[in-house]
Amino acid sequence: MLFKAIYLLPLLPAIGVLINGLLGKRFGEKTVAFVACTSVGLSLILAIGILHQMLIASPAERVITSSLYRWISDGSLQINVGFLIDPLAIAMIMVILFVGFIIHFYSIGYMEGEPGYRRFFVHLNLFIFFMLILVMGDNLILTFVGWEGVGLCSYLLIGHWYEKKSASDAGRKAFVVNRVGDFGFMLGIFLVIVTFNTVNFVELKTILAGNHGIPTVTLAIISLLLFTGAVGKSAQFPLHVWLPDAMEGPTPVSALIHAATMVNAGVYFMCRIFPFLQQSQFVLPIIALVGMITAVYAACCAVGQKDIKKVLAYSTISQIGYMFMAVGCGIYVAGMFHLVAHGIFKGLLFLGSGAVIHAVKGEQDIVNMGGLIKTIPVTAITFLIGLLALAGIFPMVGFFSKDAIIMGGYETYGIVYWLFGFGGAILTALYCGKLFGMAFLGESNFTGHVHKPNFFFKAPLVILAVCAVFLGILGIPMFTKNTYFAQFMGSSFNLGAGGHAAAGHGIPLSLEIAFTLILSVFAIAAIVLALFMYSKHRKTMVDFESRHKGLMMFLLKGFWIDKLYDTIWVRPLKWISFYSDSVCDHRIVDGAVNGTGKIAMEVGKTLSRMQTGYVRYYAVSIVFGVFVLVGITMMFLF
Amino acid sequence: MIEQAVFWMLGAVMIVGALGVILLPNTINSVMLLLLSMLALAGIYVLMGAHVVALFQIIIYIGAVLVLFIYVIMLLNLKEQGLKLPMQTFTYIISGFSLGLLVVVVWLFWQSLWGTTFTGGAGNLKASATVHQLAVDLFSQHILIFELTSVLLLVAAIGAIIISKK
Amino acid sequence: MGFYHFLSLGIILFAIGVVGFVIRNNTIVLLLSVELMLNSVNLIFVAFSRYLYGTEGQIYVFIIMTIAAAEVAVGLAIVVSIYRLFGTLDISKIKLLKG
Amino acid sequence: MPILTLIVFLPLVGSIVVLFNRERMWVQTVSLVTALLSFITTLIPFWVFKSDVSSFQMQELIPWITSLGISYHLGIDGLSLFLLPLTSFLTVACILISWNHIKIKEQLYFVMFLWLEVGVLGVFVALDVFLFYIFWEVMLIPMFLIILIWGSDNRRYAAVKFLIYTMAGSVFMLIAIIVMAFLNQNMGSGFGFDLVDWIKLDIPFNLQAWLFVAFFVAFAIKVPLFPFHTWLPDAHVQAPTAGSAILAGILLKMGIYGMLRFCYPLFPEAVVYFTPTIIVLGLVGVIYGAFLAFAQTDLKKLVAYSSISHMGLIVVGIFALNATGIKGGIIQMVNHGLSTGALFILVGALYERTHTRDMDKLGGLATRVPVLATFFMIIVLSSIGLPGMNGFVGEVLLLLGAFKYKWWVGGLGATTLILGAVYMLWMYQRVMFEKERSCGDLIIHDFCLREKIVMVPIVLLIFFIGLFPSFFLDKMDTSANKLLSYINNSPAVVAMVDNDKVIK
Repeated sequence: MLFKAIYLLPLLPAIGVLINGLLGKRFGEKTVAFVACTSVGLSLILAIGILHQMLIASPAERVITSSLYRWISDGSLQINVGFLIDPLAIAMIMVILFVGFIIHFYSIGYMEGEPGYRRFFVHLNLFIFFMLILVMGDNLILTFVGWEGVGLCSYLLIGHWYEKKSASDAGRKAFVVNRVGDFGFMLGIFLVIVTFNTVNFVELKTILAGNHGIPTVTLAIISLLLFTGAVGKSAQFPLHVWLPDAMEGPTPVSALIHAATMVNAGVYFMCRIFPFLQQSQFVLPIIALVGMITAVYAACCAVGQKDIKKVLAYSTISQIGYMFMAVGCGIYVAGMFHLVAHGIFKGLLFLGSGAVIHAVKGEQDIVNMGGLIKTIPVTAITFLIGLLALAGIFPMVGFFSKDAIIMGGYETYGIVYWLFGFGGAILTALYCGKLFGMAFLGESNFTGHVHKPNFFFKAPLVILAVCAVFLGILGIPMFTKNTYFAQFMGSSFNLGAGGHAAAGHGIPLSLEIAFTLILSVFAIAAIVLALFMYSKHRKTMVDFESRHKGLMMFLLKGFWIDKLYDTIWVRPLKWISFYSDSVCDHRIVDGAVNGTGKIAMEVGKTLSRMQTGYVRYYAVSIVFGVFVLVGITMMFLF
Repeated sequence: MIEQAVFWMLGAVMIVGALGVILLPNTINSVMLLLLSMLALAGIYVLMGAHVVALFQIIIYIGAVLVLFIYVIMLLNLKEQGLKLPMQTFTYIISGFSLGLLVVVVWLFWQSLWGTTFTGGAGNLKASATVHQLAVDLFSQHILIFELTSVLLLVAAIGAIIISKK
Repeated sequence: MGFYHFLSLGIILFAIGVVGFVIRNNTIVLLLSVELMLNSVNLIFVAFSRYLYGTEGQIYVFIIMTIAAAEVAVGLAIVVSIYRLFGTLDISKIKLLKG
Repeated sequence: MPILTLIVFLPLVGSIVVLFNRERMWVQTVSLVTALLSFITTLIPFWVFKSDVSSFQMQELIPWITSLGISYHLGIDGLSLFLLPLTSFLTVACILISWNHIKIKEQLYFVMFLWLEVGVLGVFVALDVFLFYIFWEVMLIPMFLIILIWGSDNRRYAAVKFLIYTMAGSVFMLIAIIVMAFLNQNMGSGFGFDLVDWIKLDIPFNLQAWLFVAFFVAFAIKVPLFPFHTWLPDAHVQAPTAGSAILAGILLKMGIYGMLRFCYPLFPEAVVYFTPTIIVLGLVGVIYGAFLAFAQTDLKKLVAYSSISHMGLIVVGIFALNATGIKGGIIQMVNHGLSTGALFILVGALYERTHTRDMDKLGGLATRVPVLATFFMIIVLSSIGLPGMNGFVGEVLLLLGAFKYKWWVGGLGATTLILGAVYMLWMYQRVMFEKERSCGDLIIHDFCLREKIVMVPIVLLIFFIGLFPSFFLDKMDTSANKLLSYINNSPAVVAMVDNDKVIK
């Protein structure tokens, strides 16, 4: 029975880490790559097996738990190292292992000849390990272990080329900003422990499904604190600043960590703790609002980007914003579906961009590309498929997933929500068109030999492109909340009798179809327009952009938010810290201490002046002392 | 009556001798006057019936201590030194203090003790401690101190040798 | 002629010793002054012994005499080495203890 | 068999054997063997210890100075159980890293380390307070000499500051100890110094407050708690590598140990009364220490200030007055000992190679010394409490304890998550990453075998505690609850709590 062996899922990559990390010094590049890929591959096979078994099981049996050992105990609180796999988890696991495996494979070619080859694969395997811990952990603390662990790997991998200051800065920034989120996460965990005295997801769900009598405010605070963690990890506004910088890492890392898996962990986690969200109603609008702001804001920024990877980075932020919009509406299934879809097509896009960068020898600025479709057609076509999926064009997977989110929210929050979704989608289509037009169409601005991609580049791109086209199947039947994906996932979001999310639709089908059509038409129009303008009339567009330098700069720098944080956080804190070192600690605290010493010294010096060295003087002092004593005696006697 | 006359005479000799000790410029004269003063003191001891102490006074102080002084003065071959009193006002103040102290102490004693009579243990009054009793007490009750002083003497002798060596 | 006469005599002697110790520069005279003070104390001890009918006073006098002898021995040894070291016995010129 | 006596005095015997021969090899080998044997003996209690017994175990009681009620009384509980092997373990590590690196008076150096071990082990097992005080002071002398003789340029200032600071605290404690002995007499048990007797005393609150402050100041200086911390950076910077490691690794723990061992059972009402103040001081220490660490350019100073920050958190945890915090405090003591000790060892290793501790001059070393960089990374991560490593377990329990006390205490304490990452990673970046700045032309060797032998066990322990903390937590459970029960069962405290409830 494969269900018994789920602990092997994370264990296999861990073994890969140990083999490569401890013994890998003598290995050649091929052996290292083989070990790394095999460990993930075996894990993937196991995961497919588990998925298969889960599919044939009845919905009620789709929850597998396995507790390994007691980890931390404190009084009646027990925290185990134990795993929980349900449809929610297996969906995420499949994304991680599938995309992860493909990216491992891709890295063999991409990282060839790099000095930190072994280090790269060790970190990559370690990342898969922690990611699986995050997803499979059956309690909050274990999830937090994975949560921090992936943060660490992200830090290490962004800073892979650590000799570049920008790279190591970016890694550190990612870690620290994530820690800000984790701060909230941690406090949320504490509040859960204090309130429930357990951190086990299954137990928490059971408690929340019943009559628990816990005030809604407590639940809301818990939800908000945990959401803070998710905001940090998933690069949502206002903690998104680390993700664009994280593009300093090697491209496979961007694809795996900063597009397909880790940054989505926030969404996954919100889905994991959905009972809290369900029961503290006013948190959901906050989540939706954050998602909406992020989706539109990041899409705007993406339009202004010049770096191919930064476009994709902002796009990722924006798409995760969509997922949070879904979570904020309580349609977790749609959020998870978009997560899966996004994992596929954004992975594809990043790998494609990697192939492009590789082809043009490290050039990342799309202004300096152009006409690449002629030289690297496979890359170009798969890239286009990815972009279409991203823009939500029928029949790509993105169409189904995004539509589900936008329509699902309309039902809950009305037209404003829909407008936000709509605006975001149009902007998405715009920058997709711009990106493709600038990089692949029109005249070539790149002077130099273009590298043809080899098998290690092409195979992953093609596989992912195929997935991006056909995975939409999961999203049918459309316009219902009973898609194939929802049928599979549904049981995960079943909170007792009342809370099931997959109820019928509240708005008429015709209205829904109309909205979808409007969205699709506008999106197609936008993408075509952008493609056309940026390929044929590229010069006009470039002139236009240079005339509006201020605006473009504003977009390019992400609304100057980085600068803002630098002014209101980083600088003051630095100032406080240097001030407290130079003044507070040295002058005041230590000054008091040394001052005491100095006073003693001064008193001693003064008194030592009485030490004249004349014996007579001392004798006189004795006499004087006797005199005083006698005087005192007299006072007491008479 | 004779006793009183003797007391006043000895007392006067003693005080004059002591003043001479501190005021005469020549050291050897000072020592000689101290000798005189101590002889007078021995006489006073006899007056008080402390014959043993008087004898010791003569043997130890005059026979040993003062001889030692004279010996050292001769050894160092000190030249005649004038009576150079230190001219610091401070010294005069302090001298005044000590004399004032003297007055105060005397006054205190007179104030506090005048009129009290020393009856001691009323049952076994003795005129004074006899030599026998002194010996018994010294070698029974105070034997430890006695022995310790002998050790002290030894240490002092060795110390003196070491200090003055070289 | 009573106890207080002896007592007063002892105190006067002590005061002369103190004054001598303070005003003189010659180290040997300082030692002599110390002897004076010790003697005055002895006198008072014996006086108490006499008027309290005890032997302790006299016993202490013996001990003080011994100590005085030891003190003089060591003191004079120091005087000798001071003279060797500084070539003078004038204590106003010797102030190694100055802080 | 008197195991505890054996544990405490084995290093002393070893130090005497060291004195037989001046040869460098002899001195080093004998010291190492002694330290290893001592380490093995400190593991014995793990087998003998019964984790469900709340009283002191393995007690040894021999009357010593009966006229003053002083006895030779040793014993351990779940609190001291872990500190013993930590001490002997770090001593082994320190002897190994000093191998062939001490240029002057190496015989004295190793003897001092062994004596230091005697003192510290004695502090951790003594149950007679007089005996405790003796060990407490005995341990000062070797540390003082280690800084004074083998330190760097400004060592005199640092050593004297260390000594005076600690002595100043100890004096207050001594007075309080004597008062306690008299109290013991007044309350009918005779003039005595036995902690077990003292615990039974019921001291009026006013007196408790004074005695508590006297004890607490001594311990707070050792910890060091916020306003008393300034000796620490100086001492650390000037001490030789092994001295810093042992100072941070063990000596600081004695402060926490003292608070739990004496303040808790003897003055429960005073503890409750002073808790808010102490917690605020601890929190200030956490945040202030982190800020100061951030401002440093000297590696050792940075680690020293990070110690202040971490120790502040431990104080917050143990004064949160719940078992979670106490257990977190105990386990974090071990963790901090391991990771900060290791940090100092690594900084020392870097200094040896580059002859500078100035972070503005280091940089880009990850390529030159990959193994060292890897170990450094692991230790840094352990220090900032990455899950799966030891620091996390301690931090979670401490913060949870603080959170249970008052939510905002937990909240402010948890800023250490962010601040720790900020200064530690920045430090790592400036040392290991980026371009090389000024050591480009130096020949820098990677870790040699001896250094690996030192670091590997530390790293293994870091992961062991991180992955299987129950092994430790179960053993300290009963003792932590026992400590807490002194507070909760104190009649006056119960009354105070009741009053609180009435007011609410």
